[in-house]
Amino acid sequence: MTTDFWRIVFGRLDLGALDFLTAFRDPTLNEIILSGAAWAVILGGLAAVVALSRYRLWGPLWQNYLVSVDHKRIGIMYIVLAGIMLVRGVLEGVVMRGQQADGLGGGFLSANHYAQLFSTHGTIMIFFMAMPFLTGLINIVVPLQIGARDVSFPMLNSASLGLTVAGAALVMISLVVGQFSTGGWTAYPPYTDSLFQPGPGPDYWLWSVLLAGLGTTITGINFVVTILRERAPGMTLMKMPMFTWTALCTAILMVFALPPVTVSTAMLLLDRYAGFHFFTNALGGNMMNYANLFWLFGHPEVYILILPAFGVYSEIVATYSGKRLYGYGSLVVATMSIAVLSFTVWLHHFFTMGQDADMNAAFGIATMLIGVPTGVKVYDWMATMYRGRVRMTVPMVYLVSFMVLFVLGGLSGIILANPSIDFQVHNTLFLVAHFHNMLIPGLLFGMLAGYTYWFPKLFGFRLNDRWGYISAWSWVAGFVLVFFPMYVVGLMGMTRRTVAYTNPAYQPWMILSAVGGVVVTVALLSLFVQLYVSIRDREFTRDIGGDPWDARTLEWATPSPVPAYNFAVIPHVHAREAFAVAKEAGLGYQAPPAYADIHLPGDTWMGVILAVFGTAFGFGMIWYMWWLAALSFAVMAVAFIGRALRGDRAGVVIPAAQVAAEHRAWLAAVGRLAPVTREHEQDGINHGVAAPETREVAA
Amino acid sequence: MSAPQSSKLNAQGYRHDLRGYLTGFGLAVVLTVIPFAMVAMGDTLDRATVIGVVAVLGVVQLFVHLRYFLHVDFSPEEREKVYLLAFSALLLFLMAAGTIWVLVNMNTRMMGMG
Amino acid sequence: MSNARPEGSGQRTRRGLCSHRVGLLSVAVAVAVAVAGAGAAQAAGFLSPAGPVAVAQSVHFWQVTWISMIVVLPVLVGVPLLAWHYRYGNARARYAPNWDFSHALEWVMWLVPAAIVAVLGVLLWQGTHSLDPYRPIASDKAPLKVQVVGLNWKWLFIYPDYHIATVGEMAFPQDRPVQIELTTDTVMQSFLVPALAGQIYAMPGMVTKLNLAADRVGHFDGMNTQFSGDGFHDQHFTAVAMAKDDFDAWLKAVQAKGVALNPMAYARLATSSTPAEVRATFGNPAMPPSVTYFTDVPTDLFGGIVMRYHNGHPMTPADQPGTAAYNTKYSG
Amino acid sequence: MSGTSAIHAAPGLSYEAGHDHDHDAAGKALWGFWLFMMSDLILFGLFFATYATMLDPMSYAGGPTPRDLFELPGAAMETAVLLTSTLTFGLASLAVKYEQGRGRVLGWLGVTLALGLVFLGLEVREFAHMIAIGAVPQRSGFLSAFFGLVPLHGLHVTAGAIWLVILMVQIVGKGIDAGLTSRLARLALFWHFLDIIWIGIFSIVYLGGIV
Repeated sequence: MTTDFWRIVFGRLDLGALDFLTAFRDPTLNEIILSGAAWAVILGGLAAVVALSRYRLWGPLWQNYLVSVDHKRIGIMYIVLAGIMLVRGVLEGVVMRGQQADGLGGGFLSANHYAQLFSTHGTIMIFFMAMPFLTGLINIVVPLQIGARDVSFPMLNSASLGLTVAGAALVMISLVVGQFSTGGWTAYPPYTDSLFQPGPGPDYWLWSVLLAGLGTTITGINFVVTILRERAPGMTLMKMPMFTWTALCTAILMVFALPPVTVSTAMLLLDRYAGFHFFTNALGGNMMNYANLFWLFGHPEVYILILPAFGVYSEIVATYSGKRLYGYGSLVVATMSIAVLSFTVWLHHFFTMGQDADMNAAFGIATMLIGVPTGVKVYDWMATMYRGRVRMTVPMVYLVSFMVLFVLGGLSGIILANPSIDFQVHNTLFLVAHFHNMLIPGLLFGMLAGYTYWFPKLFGFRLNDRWGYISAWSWVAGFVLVFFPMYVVGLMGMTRRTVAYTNPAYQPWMILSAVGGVVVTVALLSLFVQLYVSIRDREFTRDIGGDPWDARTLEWATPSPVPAYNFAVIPHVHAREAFAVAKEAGLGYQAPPAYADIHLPGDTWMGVILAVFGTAFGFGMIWYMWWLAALSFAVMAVAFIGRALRGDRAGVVIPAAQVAAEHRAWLAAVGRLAPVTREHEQDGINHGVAAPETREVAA
Repeated sequence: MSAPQSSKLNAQGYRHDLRGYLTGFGLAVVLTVIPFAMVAMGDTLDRATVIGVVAVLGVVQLFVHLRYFLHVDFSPEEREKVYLLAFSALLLFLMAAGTIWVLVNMNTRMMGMG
Repeated sequence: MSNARPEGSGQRTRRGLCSHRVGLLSVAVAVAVAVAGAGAAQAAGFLSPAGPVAVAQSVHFWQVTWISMIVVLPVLVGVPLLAWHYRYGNARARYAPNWDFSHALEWVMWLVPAAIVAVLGVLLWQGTHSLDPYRPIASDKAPLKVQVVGLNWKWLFIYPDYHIATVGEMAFPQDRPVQIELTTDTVMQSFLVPALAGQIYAMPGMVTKLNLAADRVGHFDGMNTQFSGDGFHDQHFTAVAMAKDDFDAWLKAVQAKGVALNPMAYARLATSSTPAEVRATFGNPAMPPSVTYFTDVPTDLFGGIVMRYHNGHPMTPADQPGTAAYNTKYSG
Repeated sequence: MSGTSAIHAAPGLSYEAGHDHDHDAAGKALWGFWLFMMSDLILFGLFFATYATMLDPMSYAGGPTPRDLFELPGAAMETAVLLTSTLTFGLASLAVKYEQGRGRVLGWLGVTLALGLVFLGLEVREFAHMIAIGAVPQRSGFLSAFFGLVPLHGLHVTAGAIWLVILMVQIVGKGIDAGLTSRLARLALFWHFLDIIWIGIFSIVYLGGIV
């Protein structure tokens, strides 16, 4: 009787699932790492709660962030999430490097623990680091670049964040309660079927990805409409900044590429929970369809990740070369072709499944075709530097390293696009090196460059350059050390996902790779030191004028930090790189003829509700606590229906007089500041007003 | 969605719009009844022909619905929507036809034994 | 912290130079790794091929690499040069802030990569067709048939014409094509012998094919590359290419030393175990380490394993090799 | 965007007096909804494609085939009901557009809701019959694909019906204002869209299965 009761309350959850306790019984290094991670999550969470209470920050956090619909605040929350997950993902990567350095015939991790590590590492880095980072950056930058007050659907923006947080929360909870999937970030059945993995691991993966995927779909819809409908008057599509173009293409990809993964996860869930036979071994299931559906999503996903970084690079290369972006039209066409072509190559992720040569060749050639527009982009950035005045600032370090490393990744990509060669290096560390080579320089460097570039716009001071350089070069050096050896052992035939190996020839390379892991850790730490030092020294790097880099697009025509309403008066746009053109004409800082009241959308609880009850819903489903799942689902449904019945909440009105006062005060401050040449860009006298320096100079 | 100018125009507009819906409905009924009837006739018709007709009429009916119920046309205001539909149709084709192509190919190549 | 922080001109260059040295260092490391790596990779894997398929693959690999250099090298060389020559403050560099388009450059940027892709596309098309794993290898000798079954965590090699099977070792005569059919009796796996040919997936209820051959005698590492659980890293075997006479002797040795692979033995073999554990369970001192020989293999063993997934009955955990329930039931 | 030549003469950017231009909220919402439907269309497309690849003996796994399961009268009935409901929703939209009064709008919406519920009833009856004769989704890959696709459409219709009820409650309570007109326009889109999906279902699943 009582056991039945507890079974209903706790589902299949029992004390055995709390494996952070096992280290006390079985203190091996493997268990200590496993439990240590769980304790880090528990204690980290507690520390955050204590700190927030101690400094009485719950109120401001709630008011200014959690219920806010301000796109900048939502963007910051996305990036904070990405930062937390980046720490976990990098540390997991470093532990894996350590294991393989020691993996000749053994090592210190159990096979199961290692499998969990590569599964969570991939899932986290793709879905909960990269996606939130780029979504956050798009959130922050796009409305500013197009001269909008906010996104088209502010409430849905908050809802997207809530769903993403719920997915991330489930992955974090899996460290403490039960275990994560061991099926990799792709979760191929039948390995992940209930037959082989009856435990909660694959369910953690499925619900995290499903929730985050729904959030991403909504984000995509939101930004397509925002970019197509909220642009300032005069900003035609062909006057949009490149970052906005890439954001548009990424948003379109989000709308169309997420459904396949929603379908594949939904089908796998039906297989696991209801005994369906979509992908099972027997009774007519077809696991090949899972690979097909997953990569129908997975390949466009790569471009969802990489296009915004391309956008960042396009912005910074023009700004730090003091020059117009070369080949705007070319870049737009290249971006769009990449977006469409990305839907035609998914089969190259499973060339080795047994389909015929015609099909493999067709998809192989389609894959190589993507190299053409991608190459054009790199050449366009080089042409932008040509006859420019290049300042090797921190974002430029990322850009230059990216260009060099990315073409090497592209080379390995062309190699992999050949089915006959892919047969040899598929599933080896060569492949692992390849996609890290695309994603670390191609995504992470771009995001970090964007973070450095736009940081002053949000917070009103620049990031410390010294620690920025240390971090950037450590990322570059660490990346090279970690992943170049993987190309080598991959060609030698070392498979991915192997906890140990017997071939002694692999070990020196794996040790080199582990050294790289240490350098990457330094890079990660330097980012946090940089943040600390920058906050400490913020008075020296104060950005008052709002234009610390002599930049070119609309977002730099605003004060730093940007007010909640973004623009005092929405500008009319008459040119590409409108702010640069206006500055050249001496019209960078104009007083508008009149000010008007500004309407801003009201707060919403939707994000918080979805984050909390989405997590609870997923947790209930994973542990078969049906009551919890049903209750949480009901709460979310009621929240949506309630909002539909009640209509939109009243927004906030900022009176014209207040806007005028703030804007005039800023214009006056800009007038008082001494314009700074690029010579002193990184010095204490740069307070965000740039001296005009764009006269043509012959050699 | 501006309010109609006068009740006379209003009545005219209403009749025009109503005719649109009824035309769409009529066409949809015809386009539904024909394939059902052909299938109902059973073995008297060639199977491939019936499948072809069902497919073609299904696509025609899709356009009827888009035109008369979803009011999609080629006017300038609707151009964006047409682009969206065309793009979606392209991706739908790539994914759905691609899935069938890939899996049929693989299924046949996984069968061969001996 | 003092308020007097070092500010002023000259900062950029000092700071820049100091930390950019790290960048140069990482470039040096990269080059060193690339050179050493190219050497090391040549010594193992498919870049030191031992059969016609792998030879063609390694040739193709280098062709693609060198042809791609036409588009890669300009970036590797050009980016550092541009960043250096057009650095801020270089009085000798021209500055054209409003130059943003050139028709000639545009043609080069699009057409050169497109032409390279066209050339590579032709190579790709030919390579993909000639190296289709299903395509038999041309030879005047009749191919040796081997049926491969993936199990947790070993490959079972069935020689249907000889009614023998092995675990941990796949032997075959050199210069004679080997025609392989693959399936698994657990989760999805992928079969690879880098020195001989590329990999192909093996899936339950399905049959895939792979053709390979060896030009020389030797021992080559073979493996599963698709993660399949805790013992995945032990799922290796040795592919042994032998002279014809040696192979005949090997066949006799297996017949003589092997144990019978009856249904009971197969059920036990299919439980989760590594090649070494299989040897410990079934083997005898006459067999090489980590290698097990089986005889009296039923003719329809392979077909039966495949068809078990098509008999219209649900697969219970206790009947499905690779599950915990199956291991409990059959490993006693 | 009414740009005049005077504005274009200004370099880069300029500010006009009192022009915080008001964007069309209903239009944006409708656009967003179109995007959502296209995303949903891909979702359905992949369920359709999966279903199509499951139409072979391997996926029947010795269980019932489409010919054993589907019959024309049931499918015809469901089609007739759903098709009629799309017309009645159109009439409701017209009643809103031409301001024919709350009663008429509610009337047509009520008829649409009733038809939607009849459709769901017919579908549930069909599924119950299939389950009763052992054609459960756990029987074969083909049946899994069927029960993935057709009930997914049914779930959409259910969601549409719930939404319809909510809007009817709002009409009764608050009357028909701009916000409600916009929401009705989106629901109309959704309802017509579901009918288009149904064309695919009756053509591919039922007619394709029986022929």
